[in-house]
Amino acid sequence: MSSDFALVSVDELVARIPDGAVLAMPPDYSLSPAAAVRALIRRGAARLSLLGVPISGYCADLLIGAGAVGAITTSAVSLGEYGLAPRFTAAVKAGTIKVDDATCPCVHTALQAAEKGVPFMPLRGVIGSDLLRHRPDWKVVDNPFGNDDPILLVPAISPDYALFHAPMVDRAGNVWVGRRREVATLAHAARTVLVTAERLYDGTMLEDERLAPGCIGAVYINAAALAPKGAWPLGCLDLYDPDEAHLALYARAARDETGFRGYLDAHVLGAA
Amino acid sequence: MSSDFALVSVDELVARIPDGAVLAMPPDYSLSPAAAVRALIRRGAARLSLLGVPISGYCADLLIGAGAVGAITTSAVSLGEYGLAPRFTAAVKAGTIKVDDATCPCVHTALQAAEKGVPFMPLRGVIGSDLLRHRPDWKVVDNPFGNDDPILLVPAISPDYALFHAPMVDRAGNVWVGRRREVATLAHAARTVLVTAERLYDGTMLEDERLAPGCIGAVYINAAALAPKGAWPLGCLDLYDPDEAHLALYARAARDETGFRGYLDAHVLGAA
Amino acid sequence: MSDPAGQPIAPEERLIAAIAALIAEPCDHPVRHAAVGAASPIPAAACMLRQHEGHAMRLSLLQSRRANPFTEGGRELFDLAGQGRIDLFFLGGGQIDGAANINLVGTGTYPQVEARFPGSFGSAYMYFAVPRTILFREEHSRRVLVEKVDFISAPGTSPANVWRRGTPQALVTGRCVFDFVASRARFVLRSLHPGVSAADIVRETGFGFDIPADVPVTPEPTPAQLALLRGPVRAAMEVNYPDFCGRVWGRRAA
Amino acid sequence: MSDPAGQPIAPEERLIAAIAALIAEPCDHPVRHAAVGAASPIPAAACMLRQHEGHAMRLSLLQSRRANPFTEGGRELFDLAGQGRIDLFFLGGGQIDGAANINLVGTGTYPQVEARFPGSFGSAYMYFAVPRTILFREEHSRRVLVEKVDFISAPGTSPANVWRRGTPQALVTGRCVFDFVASRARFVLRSLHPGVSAADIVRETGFGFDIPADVPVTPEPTPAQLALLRGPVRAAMEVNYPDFCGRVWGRRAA
Repeated sequence: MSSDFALVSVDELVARIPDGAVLAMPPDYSLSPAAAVRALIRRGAARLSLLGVPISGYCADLLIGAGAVGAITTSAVSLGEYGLAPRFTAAVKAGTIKVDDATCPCVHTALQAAEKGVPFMPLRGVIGSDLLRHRPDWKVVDNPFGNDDPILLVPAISPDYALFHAPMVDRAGNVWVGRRREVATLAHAARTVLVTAERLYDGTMLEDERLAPGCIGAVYINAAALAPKGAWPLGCLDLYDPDEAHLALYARAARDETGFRGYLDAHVLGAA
Repeated sequence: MSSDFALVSVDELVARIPDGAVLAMPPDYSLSPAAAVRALIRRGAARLSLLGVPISGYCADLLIGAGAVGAITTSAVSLGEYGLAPRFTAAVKAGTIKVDDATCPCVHTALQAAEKGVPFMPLRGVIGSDLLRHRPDWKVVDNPFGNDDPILLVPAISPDYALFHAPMVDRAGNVWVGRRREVATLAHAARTVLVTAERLYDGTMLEDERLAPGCIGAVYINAAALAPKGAWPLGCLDLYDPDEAHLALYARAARDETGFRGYLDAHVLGAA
Repeated sequence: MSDPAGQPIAPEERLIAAIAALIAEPCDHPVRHAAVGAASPIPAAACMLRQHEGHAMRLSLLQSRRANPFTEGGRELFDLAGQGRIDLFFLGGGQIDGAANINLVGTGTYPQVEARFPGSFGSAYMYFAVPRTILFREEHSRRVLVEKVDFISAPGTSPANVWRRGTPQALVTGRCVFDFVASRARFVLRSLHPGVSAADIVRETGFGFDIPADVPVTPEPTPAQLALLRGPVRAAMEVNYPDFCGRVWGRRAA
Repeated sequence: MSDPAGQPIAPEERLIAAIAALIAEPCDHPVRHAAVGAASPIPAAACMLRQHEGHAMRLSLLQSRRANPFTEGGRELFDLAGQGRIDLFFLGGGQIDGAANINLVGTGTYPQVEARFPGSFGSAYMYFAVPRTILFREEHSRRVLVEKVDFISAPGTSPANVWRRGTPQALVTGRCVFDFVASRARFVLRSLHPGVSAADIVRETGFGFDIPADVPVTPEPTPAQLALLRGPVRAAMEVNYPDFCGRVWGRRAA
């Protein structure tokens, strides 16, 4: 059995993501790749187009604040209980990033369309939302199975890169993500899939009927890097909870540019 | 927390399926509900419309031979390595059942459309197949995102009943099906979901991050019955393999009506 | 557990009871399954209160850290709603207007917004797919309750030919409860929280609405409800909303 | 393991080698990932042989009982193909015609069929989504290889505006190998299995096809290939195809 899968370092992993790429990431509550994002910032990534699957949080705010982002397509950017995403909000005000506003099920649907290899997929709702006025890529057609029944068609999205954190990877490149199947759909839809993992599983996860249901098969995975606590300061399933004190610290520090720079120096650029 | 979920006997389970219902079942290699099918035959079910998800095998052939089936929508009916499905083949020749021929991804797509609550979903391929000439419910439209690019639209299917066998159910009604996610899609799409299970799991499976990814949540499950070896003579994941001798015996016996009646008497009507 | 009697009623407890009363209201769409977002402790508590009052109803807490009901990832909530398996949802808004349009994107002329909110989340879909939506926003001011939202994340009503399972049922704020009359796309004052006058509401509300001749005071939670809230509901809330529980009901003794 | 030398070449081994040669053939679509059905031991062995000959290629055995590569259920194979992640698939047919149309449904006038076959399975999709399809049917007779199939489960070619990633590459039977020329929708005799003449093929084939001036004999498996087949390939095949292994290579000593 052969495969292009490679186990690399976190820095090698993010070196595969070129400036200007479309980079899709899950939200703060779902296997967020914080360690890889710090490495991306350290390597000076620029002009990334982020895709929030389906929303964005700490990782996106960090990249935006670091000047790595030119555009973002997402259904929301928020630090959740820690409030607005301060660097996103500042960048929108300053006009330094382009925002394509979406709504969560449109993002899921667009990725499902890519997963299925179809050019579009229909979705109920959305008609009458101003989102539609600003998304010329979305179309409303008359339901061919209905009668005077307008319905939204969302075009497929195949992100250049998917980046997320997972509890386990095995040497064949199978990745265990548990019930967070949105990263599986993302992996199926993306052209290149890069993963950080808490630990290496010694064996082949697909041979275990109990582990297989939570896996993404190696056929979709291009490279992985081991990164213990790689979601920190965000949580990782039942392995560890979010670091609430740190996230609160970030939310405070990032309120202004100076505070954000201080945060970057202390927690991103200084860390290996 | 409340729920309509009920743990019942296999006979009570199948008593919920009225004559004439649209009944969807997975194929022989995926959690096939053989014990429930035997109970359906014992209760004298009639005029069922079967849906193969996406193909059909031993269970469908048994129901057809027993005279319980008026119509079948499926991508194939086969006993796999044991050859043609003999009672299906005979019924088609005799003109006693209506067959709506499909192709596997059309069935999956139609169930995904119902899962998503949309009236249709597109699918590549199929154009030029004679399947299309005999399925007036399928439509070919010009891809609104393309240019002179015909594409198939498949209407959603919400079967009246989904029936399958699972390794585990818990008291809340969560059902573990492992990597056989086609039965999850089926459960999401169906109006009523009935399950037989090898055993009762003592606890709440959704609280276990290792078990949750293989579960169908209780919100979709209407009733379950415990049925150890409930897939027999078919296999059930890694719990037991198909009973090859018995399936070969069935394939031989069912070649003619007399042999089939003898099989029914010995293995279905006689068994409790 | 200490005896809850004698403790003053917290404003949050009033809001919880008000929402519970809306859930209990007879309707073409009885609530068999409610979904509540991670940042919505008051709606979550209202649903739990109904359950403890004997309402046979399933509650799905989104992004619940423990026993999360979803096993298909982020799309499952939207798929469930699309299947018609969710009867009640809660939405808020940076702006809410008199036609129940909600704005979660920002003020000013999009995309050159003045204040940027997080974004529309799933609102543009859930508002259509779920038969009943209760709008909830504690801040009751002309800043939030505007005549016309600057950006429609999700419309309050739709033309007759547009697929839609339901409409907003009501709007609960820190000062009052409005019913929403979908046929007229207009709010009607339903009840005033204790100490609030109709004139206060007119002054603090940016949109026009109807005021019936006799507007009652929003009912206080009953002693039985308070006992449930401070007992089993609080216990169930601790897992996902520890901060809220501490703020409303005090920190637990270790 | 006993020394394989000296054992006669089995007909199945010839077919495996013939298919392996087709897989190895240079093409716009190199084979990085092949999918093989449960009932196709000969194509599966051909893929494994290529792997052991050093061809860097993934092989997904459908409905494999152990280490099944799919974790999204039955749709994943079709989704994978839709994504362009499968390069090679194998199809057969109750009938195959000269334009590479295949019939898996039945003979006669549908739906009043004379002989009913199992059904189309995924053929009507996979034939379009996968860049290379090798048709394989051991029975080479006018019953199977017909001028025009009675029912097109999946068409061999499509109009230029119909989305299609590829076309059939070849047809391997128990008597010969045909190449398929998609631009002319016609088969060309590529090689004759040992002992078979072009006249035999004309007599036993229901469709017209081109016969080049010089048709070679299908190459025999090399000694190196036989050693691989009877050693590591057989060992890998035992899990999913024990009956086939026993028939072709003899039952294993216990």
